[in-house]
Amino acid sequence: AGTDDSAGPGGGRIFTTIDASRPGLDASAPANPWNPKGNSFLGYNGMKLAWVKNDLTDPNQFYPGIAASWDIAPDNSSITLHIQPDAKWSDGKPVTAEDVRTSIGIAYTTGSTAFAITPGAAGTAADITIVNDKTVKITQDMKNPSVKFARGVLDNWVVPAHIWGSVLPATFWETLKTSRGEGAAADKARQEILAIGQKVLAFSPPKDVSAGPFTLERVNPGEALLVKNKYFYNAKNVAPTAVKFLNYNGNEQVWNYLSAGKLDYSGFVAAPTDVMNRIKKAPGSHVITGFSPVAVGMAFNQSKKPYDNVHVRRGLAYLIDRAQVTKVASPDGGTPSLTTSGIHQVPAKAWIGDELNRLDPYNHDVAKADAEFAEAGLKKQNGKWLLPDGKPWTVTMTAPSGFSDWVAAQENIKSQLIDAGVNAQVITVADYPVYLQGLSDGQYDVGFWLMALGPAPYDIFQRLYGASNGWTNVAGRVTHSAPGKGGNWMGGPEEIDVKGVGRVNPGELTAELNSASPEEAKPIMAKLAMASNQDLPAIQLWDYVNTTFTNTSRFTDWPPNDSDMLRLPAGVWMQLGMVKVKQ
Amino acid sequence: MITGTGVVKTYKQRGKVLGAREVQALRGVDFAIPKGGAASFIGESGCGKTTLGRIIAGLETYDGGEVAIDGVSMTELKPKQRQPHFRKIQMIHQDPYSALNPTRTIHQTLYAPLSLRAKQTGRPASWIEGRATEVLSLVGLDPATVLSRYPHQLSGGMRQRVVIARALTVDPEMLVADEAVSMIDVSLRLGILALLKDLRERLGVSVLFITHDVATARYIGDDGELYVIYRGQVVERGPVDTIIADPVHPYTQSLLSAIPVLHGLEQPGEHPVMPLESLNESQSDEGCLFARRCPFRAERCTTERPLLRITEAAPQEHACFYPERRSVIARPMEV
Amino acid sequence: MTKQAPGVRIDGLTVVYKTPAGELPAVRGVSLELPPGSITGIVGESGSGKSTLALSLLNAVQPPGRISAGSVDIDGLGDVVGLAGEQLRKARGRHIGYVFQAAQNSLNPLKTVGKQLLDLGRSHGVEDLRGLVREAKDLLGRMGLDGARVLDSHQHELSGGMRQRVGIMLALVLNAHLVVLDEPTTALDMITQANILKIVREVHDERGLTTLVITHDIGVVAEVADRLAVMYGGRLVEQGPTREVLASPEHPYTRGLIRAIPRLVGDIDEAQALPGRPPTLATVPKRGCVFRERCALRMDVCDDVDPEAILRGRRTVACHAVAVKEHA
Amino acid sequence: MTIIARRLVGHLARGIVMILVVATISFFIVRSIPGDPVAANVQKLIEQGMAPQAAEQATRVLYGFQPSGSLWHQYTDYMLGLLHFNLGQSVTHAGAPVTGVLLEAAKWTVLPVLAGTVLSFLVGIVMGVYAAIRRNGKLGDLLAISGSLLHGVPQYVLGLLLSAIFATLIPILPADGPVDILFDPGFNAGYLGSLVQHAVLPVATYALAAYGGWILAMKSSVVTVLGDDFILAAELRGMKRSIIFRYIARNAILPLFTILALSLGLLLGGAVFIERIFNYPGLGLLLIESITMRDYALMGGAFLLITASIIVANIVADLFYSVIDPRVRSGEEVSA
Amino acid sequence: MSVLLESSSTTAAMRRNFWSGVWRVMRRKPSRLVGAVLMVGFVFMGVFGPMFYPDPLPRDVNQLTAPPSWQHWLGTDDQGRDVVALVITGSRYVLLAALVTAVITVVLGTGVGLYSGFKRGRWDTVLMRITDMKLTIPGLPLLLVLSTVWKFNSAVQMGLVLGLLSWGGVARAVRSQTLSLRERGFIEAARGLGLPTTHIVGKELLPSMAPYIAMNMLIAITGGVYAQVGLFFLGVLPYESNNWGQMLNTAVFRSGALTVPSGLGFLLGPLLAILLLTLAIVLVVDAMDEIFNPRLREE
Ligand SMILES: Nc1ncnc2c1ncn2[C@@H]1O[C@H](COP(=O)(O)OP(=O)(O)OP(=O)(O)O)[C@@H](O)[C@H]1O
Ligand SMILES: Nc1ncnc2c1ncn2[C@@H]1O[C@H](COP(=O)(O)OP(=O)(O)OP(=O)(O)O)[C@@H](O)[C@H]1O
Ligand SMILES: [Mg+2]
Ligand SMILES: [Mg+2]
Ligand code: NI
Repeated sequence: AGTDDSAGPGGGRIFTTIDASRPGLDASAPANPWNPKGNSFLGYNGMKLAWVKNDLTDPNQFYPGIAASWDIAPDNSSITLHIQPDAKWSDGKPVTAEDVRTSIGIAYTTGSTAFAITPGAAGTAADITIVNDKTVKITQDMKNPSVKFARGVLDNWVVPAHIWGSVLPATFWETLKTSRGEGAAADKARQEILAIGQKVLAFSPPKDVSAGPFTLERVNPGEALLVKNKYFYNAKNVAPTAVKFLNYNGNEQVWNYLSAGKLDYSGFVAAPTDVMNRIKKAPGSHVITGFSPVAVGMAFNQSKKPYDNVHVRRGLAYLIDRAQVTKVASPDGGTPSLTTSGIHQVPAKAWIGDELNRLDPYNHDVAKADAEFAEAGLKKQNGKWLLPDGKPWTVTMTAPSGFSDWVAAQENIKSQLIDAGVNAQVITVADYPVYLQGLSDGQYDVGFWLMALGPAPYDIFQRLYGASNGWTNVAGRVTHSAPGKGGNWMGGPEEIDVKGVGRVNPGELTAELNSASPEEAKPIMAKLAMASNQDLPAIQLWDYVNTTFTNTSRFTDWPPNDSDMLRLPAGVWMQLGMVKVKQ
Repeated sequence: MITGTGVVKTYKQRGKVLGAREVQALRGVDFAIPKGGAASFIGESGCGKTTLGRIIAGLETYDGGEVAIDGVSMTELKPKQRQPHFRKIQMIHQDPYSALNPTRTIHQTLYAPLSLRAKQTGRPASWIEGRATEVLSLVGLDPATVLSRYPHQLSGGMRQRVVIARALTVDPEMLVADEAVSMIDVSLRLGILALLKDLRERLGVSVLFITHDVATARYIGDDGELYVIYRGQVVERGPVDTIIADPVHPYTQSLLSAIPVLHGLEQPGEHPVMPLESLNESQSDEGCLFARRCPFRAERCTTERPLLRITEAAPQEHACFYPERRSVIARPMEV
Repeated sequence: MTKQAPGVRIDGLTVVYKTPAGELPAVRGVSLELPPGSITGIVGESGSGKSTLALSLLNAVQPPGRISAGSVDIDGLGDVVGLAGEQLRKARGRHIGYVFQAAQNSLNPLKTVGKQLLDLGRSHGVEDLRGLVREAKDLLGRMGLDGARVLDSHQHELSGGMRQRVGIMLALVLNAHLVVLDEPTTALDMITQANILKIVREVHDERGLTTLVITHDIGVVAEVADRLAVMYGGRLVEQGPTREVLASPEHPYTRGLIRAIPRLVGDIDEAQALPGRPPTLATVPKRGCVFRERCALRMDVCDDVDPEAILRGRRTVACHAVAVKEHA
Repeated sequence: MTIIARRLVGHLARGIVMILVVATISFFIVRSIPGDPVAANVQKLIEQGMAPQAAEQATRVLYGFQPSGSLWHQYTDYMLGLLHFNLGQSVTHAGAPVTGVLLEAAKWTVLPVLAGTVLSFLVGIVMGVYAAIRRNGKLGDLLAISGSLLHGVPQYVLGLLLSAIFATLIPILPADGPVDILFDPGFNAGYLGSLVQHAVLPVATYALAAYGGWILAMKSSVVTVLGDDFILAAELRGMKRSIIFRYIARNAILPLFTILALSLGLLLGGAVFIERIFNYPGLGLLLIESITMRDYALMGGAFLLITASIIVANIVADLFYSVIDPRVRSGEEVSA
Repeated sequence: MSVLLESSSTTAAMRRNFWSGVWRVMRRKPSRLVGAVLMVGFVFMGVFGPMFYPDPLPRDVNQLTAPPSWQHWLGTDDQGRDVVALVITGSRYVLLAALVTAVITVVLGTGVGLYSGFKRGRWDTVLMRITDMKLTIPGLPLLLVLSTVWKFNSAVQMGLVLGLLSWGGVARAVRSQTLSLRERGFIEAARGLGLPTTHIVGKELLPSMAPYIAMNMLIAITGGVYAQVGLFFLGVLPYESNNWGQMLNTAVFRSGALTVPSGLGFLLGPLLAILLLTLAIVLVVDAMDEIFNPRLREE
């Protein structure tokens, strides 16, 4: 902000960045990683056991964090952690197994994938044992196992027990055990744990004590300053002496920072083409791209006519030029989806191999669209498509007004559809909470929906064949609720007759993925991909691209394109010894 | 005939918060103005003349006592029912500049009440135009030139005549003229006074004239009654000329003494009376209201309030324990 | 300290106002002499130019008006029309006291009278401010007020009569010997008016002033003034010793005016209103006698020739008819 | 003095009633907001890769800060809390008391608003006097028209223009928060300088937006006072120009002080745009954030604080008026 | 009858006088003429503007957020549509909502103010308390909070809500005008003559306040425009049709108009529209001020 960035504490290099996952710094928030506004910055002063690699298909690939190494049982039933031997807190105390156990206890109170007290959750831990001062073993509850167990364990914060221990009452572990049972006592125990969770969220350590490469020095509503932790185990390889986080409330501010060359690094922030070009023109500016395991789809409420008819959905798929949509809405943050298989195009090959080529790509083709519409019984009159009963048909798309790329995409689709004789309109709703409520209340005909969440195969398809489409998986048992009930707003059929496969229940298939090994998963993924591409519960529009902004004016040695650490923040890169001061 | 007995009016001035101040504007006033008669209220500023006039014209409510029009008591009637009675009494405002709506022509100004009147009396609409010309002629204006004008195109005297004409549209039995000439050029004042007197004589309209200039009161009619009002109380009441010639209340005497003497034409009265202090609303209400300012006050005056009555001292009613005739007014010089 | 009451000679004074219809005279060719130590009264109806004339005495005609011709020669000051800037400012207040037409509102509502008195003193470089305050209290006391209390009051705490007396005090406290009172009693009731007039008379005598009283009420002039001047349509139509003018008015307007005053005694029908209405700035005839429209003695010459003011003994009259009678 | 005290008591009583009413209104409005923040948070966590059940638990912990129970019960709790200045717990600022979050934000709103208002008030008043004196000239006309235009143009238009010019086209001024973190907070030149530098754009916008109103108000006030008799009277008494000027100024500014206090209150509410455009972390930004995050307690609190400050500004304005205007002081009604 | 005739002909003459007075006022400062022309332009734009363009507007996917050019005077938006066309087609929503706002503001404000000032007494107190309350609650924050509850689906609804929120000022002003007119003798005289309340209010009070109300209406229109454009700009409101505020929002927060000069045209479009509208109304109000000024009537 207008001052010489090289002058600062220690006189060394200050690394300037933003926290791309959270807009709006809160000067009064504690250095507490569980607090949603907490001034704990992932990879800088917020340390995790390990750092998840951005793998195309394997969710259990990590870079070491507090855990230097780990042994995962072949059946995923347990994981043994080995703490970095030299790891120390920023007050000089060593990081011990007790710290890890306390952190896991805290994770239980606030809920995390491996440490949840909700009965029936998949892939949760059953037991934590301290093997020795630097080793901890965690076993999975095999009643409802998940292939993501190791990830659920390693992807957790670690905080010093000597500071945070007080938030857990002495009887905590007893209570936890009780909560695993059934009946009133368990309910009460769970309530108690939730109450502790609230205390955890509000807990404010008097001073930030971190095992990460930096600790929080001070923060004001505009910026946060972190200084190097000299006790960090790899401190000598951490180049910056301090890190400055800039506040932002909207993307446009990040664009301004980037095009002024202010940021040394920023995570993905969507930007229109012109802005992107300007950012690229800033001295030293670089854009690194890589895999981002998300896609966006245009999802249908199949309880509403005519979207219950698969030919209507297919006709729309043929009509929409996805390349154009992507160009307008997310030119640098996405690539048009190749198929609408429900899988991101990058890992798709790895999952389903050559099957991919056999899927209909739904290339823009008006003739095919007309044929599909005709088959669905729609009628064309005066160049306008009408419903089978002759009533006018308007494709009404809804989006939350803050999601500008979705709105832009829908505007473009609207124009495309109108050009092709399908009346269309876009309605925005105030914000995401309203949007979600509207969706689950079945108010909208067509909405946008994130899908293909990688890398775990279950995550990929649960967006299409999970709770939103009627299937829930509690304690390993899959149940299906009728359209309009239990969060089922998509209202798809419970079974689909997939050409060349036969009738499948996609929800049950998806649930199987939860515990399937990669080899077991592949054929299931293929079936589901075919089912999605044929039945089209959603038209996959574009697959996101992870775009990272860096600047080489002050620091160099950034990861290359498609690196598997691109989705991790630069703080992690630094602790791993990357990122050097420019000579 | 309009009569009042013991009319009381108290203004509550609401303070912004808790404090409320009460102003006794009228403290039990009796009056009677016969059909075709005349009466004048005189008194210092703030003594309650306007308030009484407005009560008589039905524009203000009263808190006690009784007002009756042609024998009908107004107190028991609902506001809506009072209206037809009060129609008979029309007010002529002091300020002819604000008494006419600047956005309406004289024609429009007269048309509205006339059409109302036509409806009430079942006259045809054609009557209205004729009547408009008529009332204007009555007040000495030329209808042809005045009707289409806006008020700002008329002089003060003309406006006041229009105001009177407007009052005449509803066939009033009484006109209440509140300082009706004080804002009119000196040379024209007498014209308005003469007009009022003329209307009295020709139409039999009674006139209530409110003023602080005693001399003008004479010009409404020598058969008129004069009410001298002080702090909400009538202190002297009787035929105009009697009171002017022989006032007995010291307050009346002060008022008359204060009239400037036209040196060269007149010689001052022999015993002019000058009050001791100036009027102060917050003075105590005990005893005679005028006692503090009265040069002739005695012990009794500060403890007991004199009532309005006739004593052997004078033929007119007066509210003074020690009435005494004093020659206060200026007399024309004998040439 | 005591100065001689100054004499004032107004000569051929014309004051014009700029209006959309061009510059129109509100005061035209007025010549008037205020003898030292006298009280002169000017009467005239609304719009006849009285205030304008009064303001000219201080060279204080407000824009869009200006003095276009004539002079106002005051003893000890010279021709006021030629004064400007500091000289003029110092003359106001020090030499000429002015009591405002709407004296009711002539005080700063936010300051006490005392503070405004001090402001006045400082404006005129009075060093002995204590003395000034003493003088003010003295003056107020003589007018029947409690000086200390009044000086401590704000305008809204004073009654109309009190404000008027404060106005007079402020006009006199700097020892001015020429005092102009513009409508000193308008908006006051009879008793207060009588009081104020009495005070004016007394103060005038005590302090040896030259006083100019302006009013539309002949009664007021008759009560206090030694000399009387009658204005009509911006012209001075008649002037002379009060008693003489009242007893035998010569100008038809003066006569009409006196006849239009309601009287306490005598025959009611003797009083009569003047026909017609007073002119306004726009309707004042540009040529000829300003009064001719309402004049009973109108002659042909009145239409074209402005009657000159003719000195007759101690009186002047500007009327063709009177002149004719005189010569005849 | 007693009159001022009485006014104070009356105002306070009315102010408190008003605040209670507003609190009630805002409580019920906020409760009737559609959209399920709980579901939204669960979705968000799932989209970030958390297991659905874990996401539910995490959300439950987060929303445990929200009051529960029947609406009436919540309402009474809320009102009782209000008596202790307790506005509940924020969700986005998990567990932090709303009061604390608000106070932190309030200082960043109050400072620039105050600076901008005072600046525009001073400049506007001087220009207003000028416009009044020159009201028949070209310059006065120009001042008046530009004043009306500025008075008319909404804040965000000015803010956007200033931002486009000074932060984008010629980037000489920052638009990114209140102060540079590198400076130690405290009374040192660097910190204060940075504070001022960052405040330039928002303050300038406040000032520009308000300036038009001041010039117009001052002009008409001066014109009114100039027509008052006491000014001419003072002139005729030969008062010094400087004294007369003081008379005019004091009488003309007096009615503006009321507007000043009121506008301070209103500006607090209007801060939303400017803070959003210049990323100034004040109440307005907080309000928007609380709305998009469905942070009920925070939303209600921010709204209540803004309203309460307006009420307080009203009271202060009136009391101030009573102190400086002797007519009010002595109990006479003056229509301001 | 002759009198009637004469009176109506003089009314016509008065009217002619009025228009010539208007013309004189306009001519005295040419800027006012500009204001009037702009005003007419905006009305035309709101009423007929959208008819000149196809729905949907043509788009050029090769020119997204393009800078101004001969083809697109203010460039294009993020969908490749012409900004000028967007401003013109978007004006209908904005102006319609503002008009509804103004009408409601003025009707409600005048109604409440008149009633309160004319009836006095208890109702006056109650109404004024409510008005005070309304005036105290800050509009924008309330709108922000309300925006989460209400759906401003159409321009009319938008205007309705804004109108319901903004009548307080007018009510106060009209009340004080009514109170001061009440003190004028002619209202009292009308009451004394027994003229019905409808006459007094409709024929005596309202015409005297008409210019004032008209000016308030114009000012309320600008207020309506600002509020809704502001809300859309902040992005807290859903929208269904294109309008200036949503353009501003997209320009700033999506197209980077404050970051890249190429988007500046997109930003300037709605900004210019608002500025010109403000200017038009300021100038027209300035002219009205003089036209209805009694001083002028006296001439
Ligand atoms: N509306 C009112 N509210 C409160 N007090 C009032 C009101 N009207 C009159 N008063 C008070 O009642 C008293 C009598 O007033 P009123 O107007 O009747 O006097 P007046 O004799 O007509 O005086 P003036 O000669 O000045 O017209 C005064 O003290 C006045 O202050
Ligand atoms: N500022 C002005 N602009 C134009 N004309 C003016 C102005 N001031 C006064 N006049 C006109 O000059 C004439 C004389 O005004 P002046 O005030 O001297 O009259 P006056 O005799 O004092 O009347 P009044 O008794 O009403 O005070 C009037 O016709 C008046 O309309
Ligand atoms: Mg009266
Ligand atoms: Mg005068
Ligand atoms: Ni304003």
